[in-house]
Amino acid sequence: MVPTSFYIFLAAVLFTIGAVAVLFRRNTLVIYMAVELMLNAANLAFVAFARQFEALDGQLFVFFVMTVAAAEVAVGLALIVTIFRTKHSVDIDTMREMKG
Amino acid sequence: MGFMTLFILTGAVAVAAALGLLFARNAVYAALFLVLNMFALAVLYLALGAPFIAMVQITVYAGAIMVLFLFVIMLLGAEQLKEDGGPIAWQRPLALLLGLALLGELAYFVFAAATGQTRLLPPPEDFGTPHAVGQTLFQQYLLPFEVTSVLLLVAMVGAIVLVMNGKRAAQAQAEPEAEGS
Amino acid sequence: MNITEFISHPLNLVTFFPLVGVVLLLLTPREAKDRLRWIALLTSGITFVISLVVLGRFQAADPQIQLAYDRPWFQVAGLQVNYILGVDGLSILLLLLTTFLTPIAILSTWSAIEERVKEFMVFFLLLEIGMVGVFLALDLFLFYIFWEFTLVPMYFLIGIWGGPNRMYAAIKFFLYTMAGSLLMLLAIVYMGLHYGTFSVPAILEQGAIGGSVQNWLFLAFAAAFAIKVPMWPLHSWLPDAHVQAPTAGSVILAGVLLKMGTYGFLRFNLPLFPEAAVHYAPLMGLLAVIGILYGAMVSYPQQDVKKLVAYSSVSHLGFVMLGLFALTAQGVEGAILQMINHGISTGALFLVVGMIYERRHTRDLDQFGGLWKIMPIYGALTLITTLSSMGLPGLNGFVGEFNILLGAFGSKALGSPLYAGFAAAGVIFAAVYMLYMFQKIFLGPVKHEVNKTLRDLSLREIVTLLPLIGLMFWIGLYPKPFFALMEPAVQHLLAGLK
Amino acid sequence: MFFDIVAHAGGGPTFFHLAPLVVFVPLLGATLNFLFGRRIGERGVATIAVAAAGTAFVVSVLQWLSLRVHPEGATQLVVDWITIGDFQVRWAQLIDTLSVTMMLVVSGVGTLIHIYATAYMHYDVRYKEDPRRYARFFGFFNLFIAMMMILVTGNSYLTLFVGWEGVGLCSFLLIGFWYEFDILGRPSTANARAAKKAFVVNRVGDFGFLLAIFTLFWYFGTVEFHGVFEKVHEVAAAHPQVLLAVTLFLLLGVTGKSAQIPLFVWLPDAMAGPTPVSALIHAATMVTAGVYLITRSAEIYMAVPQAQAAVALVGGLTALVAASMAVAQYDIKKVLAYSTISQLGFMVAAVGMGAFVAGMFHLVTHAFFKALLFLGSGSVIIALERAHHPLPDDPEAQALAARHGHGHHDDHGHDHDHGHAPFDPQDMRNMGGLLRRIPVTSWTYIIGALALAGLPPLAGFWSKDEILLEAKHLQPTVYALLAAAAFLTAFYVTRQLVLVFLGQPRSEAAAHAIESPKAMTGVLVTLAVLAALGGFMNAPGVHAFGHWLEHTLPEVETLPFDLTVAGISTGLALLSMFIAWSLYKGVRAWSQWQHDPLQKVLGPGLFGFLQRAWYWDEAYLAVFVRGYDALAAFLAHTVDWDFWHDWFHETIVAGTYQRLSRFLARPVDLGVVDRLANELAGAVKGLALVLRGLQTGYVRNYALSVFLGVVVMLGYLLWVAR
Repeated sequence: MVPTSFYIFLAAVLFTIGAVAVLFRRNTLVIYMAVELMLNAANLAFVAFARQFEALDGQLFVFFVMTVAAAEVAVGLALIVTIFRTKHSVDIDTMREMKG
Repeated sequence: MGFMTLFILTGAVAVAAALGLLFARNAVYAALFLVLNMFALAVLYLALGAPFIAMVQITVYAGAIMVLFLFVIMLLGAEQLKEDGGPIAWQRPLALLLGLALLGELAYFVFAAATGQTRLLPPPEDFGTPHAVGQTLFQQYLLPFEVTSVLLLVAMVGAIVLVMNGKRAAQAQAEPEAEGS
Repeated sequence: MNITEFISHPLNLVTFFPLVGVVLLLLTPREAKDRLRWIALLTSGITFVISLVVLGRFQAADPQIQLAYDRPWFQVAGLQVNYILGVDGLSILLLLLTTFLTPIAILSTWSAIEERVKEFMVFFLLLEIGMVGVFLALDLFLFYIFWEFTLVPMYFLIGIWGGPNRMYAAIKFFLYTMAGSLLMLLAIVYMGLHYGTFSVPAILEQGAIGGSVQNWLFLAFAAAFAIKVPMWPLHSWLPDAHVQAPTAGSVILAGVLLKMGTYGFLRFNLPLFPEAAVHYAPLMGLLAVIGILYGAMVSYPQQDVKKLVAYSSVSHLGFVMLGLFALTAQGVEGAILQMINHGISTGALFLVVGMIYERRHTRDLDQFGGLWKIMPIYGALTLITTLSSMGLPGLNGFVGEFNILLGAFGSKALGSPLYAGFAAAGVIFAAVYMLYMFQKIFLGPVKHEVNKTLRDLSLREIVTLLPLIGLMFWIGLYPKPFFALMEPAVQHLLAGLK
Repeated sequence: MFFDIVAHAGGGPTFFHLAPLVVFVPLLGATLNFLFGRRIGERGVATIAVAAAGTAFVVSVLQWLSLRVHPEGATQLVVDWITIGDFQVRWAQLIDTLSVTMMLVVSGVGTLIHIYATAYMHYDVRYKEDPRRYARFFGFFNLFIAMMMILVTGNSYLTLFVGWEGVGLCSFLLIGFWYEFDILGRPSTANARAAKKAFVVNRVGDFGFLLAIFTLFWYFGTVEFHGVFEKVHEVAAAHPQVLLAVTLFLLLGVTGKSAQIPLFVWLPDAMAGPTPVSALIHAATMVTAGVYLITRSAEIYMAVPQAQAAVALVGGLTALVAASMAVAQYDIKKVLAYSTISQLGFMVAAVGMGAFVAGMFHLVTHAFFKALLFLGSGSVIIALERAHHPLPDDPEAQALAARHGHGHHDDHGHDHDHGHAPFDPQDMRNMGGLLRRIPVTSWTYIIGALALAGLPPLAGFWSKDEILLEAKHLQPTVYALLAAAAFLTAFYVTRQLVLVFLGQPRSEAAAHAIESPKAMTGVLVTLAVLAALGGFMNAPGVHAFGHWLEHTLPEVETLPFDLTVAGISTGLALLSMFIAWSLYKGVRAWSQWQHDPLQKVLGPGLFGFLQRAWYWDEAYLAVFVRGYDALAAFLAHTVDWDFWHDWFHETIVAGTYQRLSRFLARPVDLGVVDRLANELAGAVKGLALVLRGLQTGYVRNYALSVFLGVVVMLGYLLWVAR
């Protein structure tokens, strides 16, 4: 059998790649996808721990994470579409209204 | 083929797909890499005794959500954005460095710091089956489940409102121009 | 704390149900005034229904705390604070009074409040949560939180929707009540340190603190409650608050908030400090009797109707205090009933005053006269309310006042029938000022041309008043069910004092 | 629960279980008239009201019939009212010979007055120009019957008190029935103030009553009549002063309700109510409640001789004082009002002495002849009013006016009167010679008046004689007072008869007075018969009334008929009538008013003193009313507002706080705290300029910083957990 730590490490690798992708890419849509990747990594950890402790709660958390992710994607993509209408771009670096 | 082999193979696919997401020039490719990654994870879920989650992963995540991504990418024609560092190219090496640091920390945590590592035992008979998950979901987690439905509803309404408002704003911008011409 | 279990308990539900209305109100656009009003009305109406469910599950024969909900809440400096709600014969009627008066008060704002309806209703429902919480809380700390919480919405109700001098009145109301509460807070902290818990049932099991400390604690609690009641001579915030508050605010202020003071005496001062209560009974009785006579006399020369009714509250609540510190079954039960009666009668009086104010925009007695002829329904309903307030047999006020006086007359704690004797003279004075008010507004010829075209009550206004009038008759003619609800609890309380 | 029978009298059917109807049927009538009275018309209103009162009478008669078979009576539970600890009050009806006597009087005379009022109020509401108030009047009237029935049937002091206050309320409402006028129909608050006065003065009496109830409960353990009476001797032995207190407290209540010294002042003003109200409430029934109360409490009073003496003395004094006031009145109803006070004094004196049968007997006969007199005076008033000012829908009066050529009255109506002194149809100076114009009213009135004067064999003679007889044996002082009062009674009665009915008309209206309709005169004739013959029910040798009450009252001893007493009182009455006749016979020839002959005899000072009721009202006004007003105003404005609210609050509480805070603000705050704060602000500003550079606006920069935070924190945690 595969030890849990392997799964956790795999999750950690995927999470890190996702995080780095968020910082690397300029395309807002890709950044979103990277966030999804991070969520997936977390899900993997959940499922692995659920398996280890033989508690279904971990799996249910994954279920809820997916639901929340779905909601987030719906709103997030709508936001991107709206922003695209005014900026005509999905480049995240064009959005810098927060400059102090 | 033992579980370990399966793990190594699918894990490699997952990491490769993730890296593909990181480096793909075209956003469509990135999305497809992500789908691949999710399939790989679904296999791992199966191996971990979570068939229900695995199916949901494929249908909802890889299916519904990613299709939505692809749809928006194509709608906006955003697949060919120039991917250089842009105005803040200086943060790329920094990001890589931090990523490696995090990975190091996590590896240390997983393999060195955390104690009580156990080899996994075969799970109980009905572990993770849709039946068992349903039992737990509709008894212990009934209220959060119902709250989720509200969340989805709000998200749906929010998405529609956002898109519609944007449309109206765009029209408002367009109209004076039309009059002027 | 499991949320499902939490809200499925009727006492939690009745306390926090108005939050549902608050959320709905916040989601409703501020322009949809009627929708806002309906939401508030329905929410408070459902809360009333829930309180009836509580009544249905209440066992009248049991003198103990019932339907208790007791959970550890948090710890402060090693002291356990519990979240305890419970109801017994002392509080059940006040709970019902609160949930009953709130929808009526909301109904009275239908045409009176046009500005910032949304905020008004939100504050009103929040106020209901606080008031219900005060009557149900059985942990000193929790009680204190609810007690202070009621101040905030009321402060805004007076300060935003009040009369011309509203800020002065609101701040005065706030500061006076706050000043008293601080003494109470000190006493609560002392008791927490002494007993290691704030839970009232647990404290009662351990027995009272002996010696002069008990007297000091009694006085500290009494300070907070006496200001709220208000007992003479701490009443000078009351006329300001009443005169400046909007009608619905006055109804709730007189109907429920003042009862929080008398309820405090009943719930905490009597059982927690029994020796001190007996020791101070003559003093409290004396202040109560002075309050009865003074309030009745002072309300007579007032020109402003609201002020007149406000001072009459000082007199009526003097009766309640006299009954409580008579420490006899008749006195205490009469006092509890009189709390309800005062809520009904004075609430109705403020509604009545509000109705005429809405039409004429004045409360000066000289501006009226002969209105019975022009507004016969209004005249008849006001007459019944007035008679109820001055304690005419067959209406509610009499049953309460009679039992209080009866109880005070033979009270061993007071030690002399003179208290009841002087207080009974208040019955004469009550007739003087009440009939004077009625005569000035309704009798005599119509002096002012503007008054000739006033329209009689609308259906909504009649519906607002009718439940109160119905209760006046019910309590006046058949008070037995009301006494049955409180009798075991009061006997239990008095047994603890002996 | 309701209506169930507590005590069955043994054997044979009884009607005791119907007793609650005497309360509930009039209550129903009142409710119907309040709710629907405006829609069903005068005839409908009158039918409901009379039927309700009539039903009460029928039920009362049934009780009487039942009692003849079962004289021990019964107790009917209506509702369990208040139970607290050992204090229990059930509202139950006590049916015995005493209460049924009162029930018969109230409902019997009440029904007659209801019938009379259906016609009287028809005119009254039209003269006051508000016909819609007809229904309200009968609503109040029925309510009064219900309340009075609660009073007389109550089985405890508390239930009696409920009715006691209830009739007080009805009295208030009916005195103030024309609340926008004064007694002459001019816009004023006078009637409203009279109503308030009645209520407040009665409340003073009720205060005494309440204290009596409290004392009874704490020393007897109950407030029910039988329970109290059983323990009278026990308590009398243990606490004699308690019984004295109870009886004197009750006496205070009695002086309020039955208009005795010192609280009688409300009754003359109560004449502001319509005349049927004066007849029913302020003559026949409500004001006799005090007499009933003392009779009911006979057991207690018998145990306290001092209290008996006090009651008798109050009654005797009131009888004399009020009679002296009556001789100088000009208002036809005021004469009767003072006469009522005086006669109530007779009754109170009688029951005070322990002559309960005599007192109750006088109560009954007085109800007959005083109701008759009031109704007669109402008939006179309406007769004059109709002649003075014919209504458009009054064909009889219109025809008469046309014949005598003064129909011009109906062009200017009441408004014209407001200019100069209005015509007062109640002023006896405007009357005279009415005997020929309105014979039925006049003759019935004369019968009632002679009964009041105490001429044999009319009802008043028998009852008054019995009181005087008892007084002579029991309390000689009171006997002297009462005899003097009887002398004055005959005097003012004669004076009134001469002024109203004999001689020449002294006004246009009196010359053309119109006899009242049959509904009114029929009632007058019925009452005249009762006033003439009613006395025989307890005439010497018959004593049916005494035997009847024997079943309820503790000791009923009948003194044998004493010819000397009867002879003296009859002689006194005749003498007094002769004096009055010789004084006033000159008036007969007058066609215009001149000075009162009595004024010439007594002098204007004494006459005015009597006419102003011994300046009693003025004294109360100066001492109590003004005093209370001044004290209340002082407390309200000076003490409470200026001192306590403004000065104490603003200067002491708020002012001290402000001074304190100002001290803290200037030297402490500006010097130390403020400087510190300023320097801190400068430092923050500099830092902000540096930090501002970090805000590039690039989202990814922010994400990077978050990421940095995660890495650092995770590293720290791992370092710590090492």
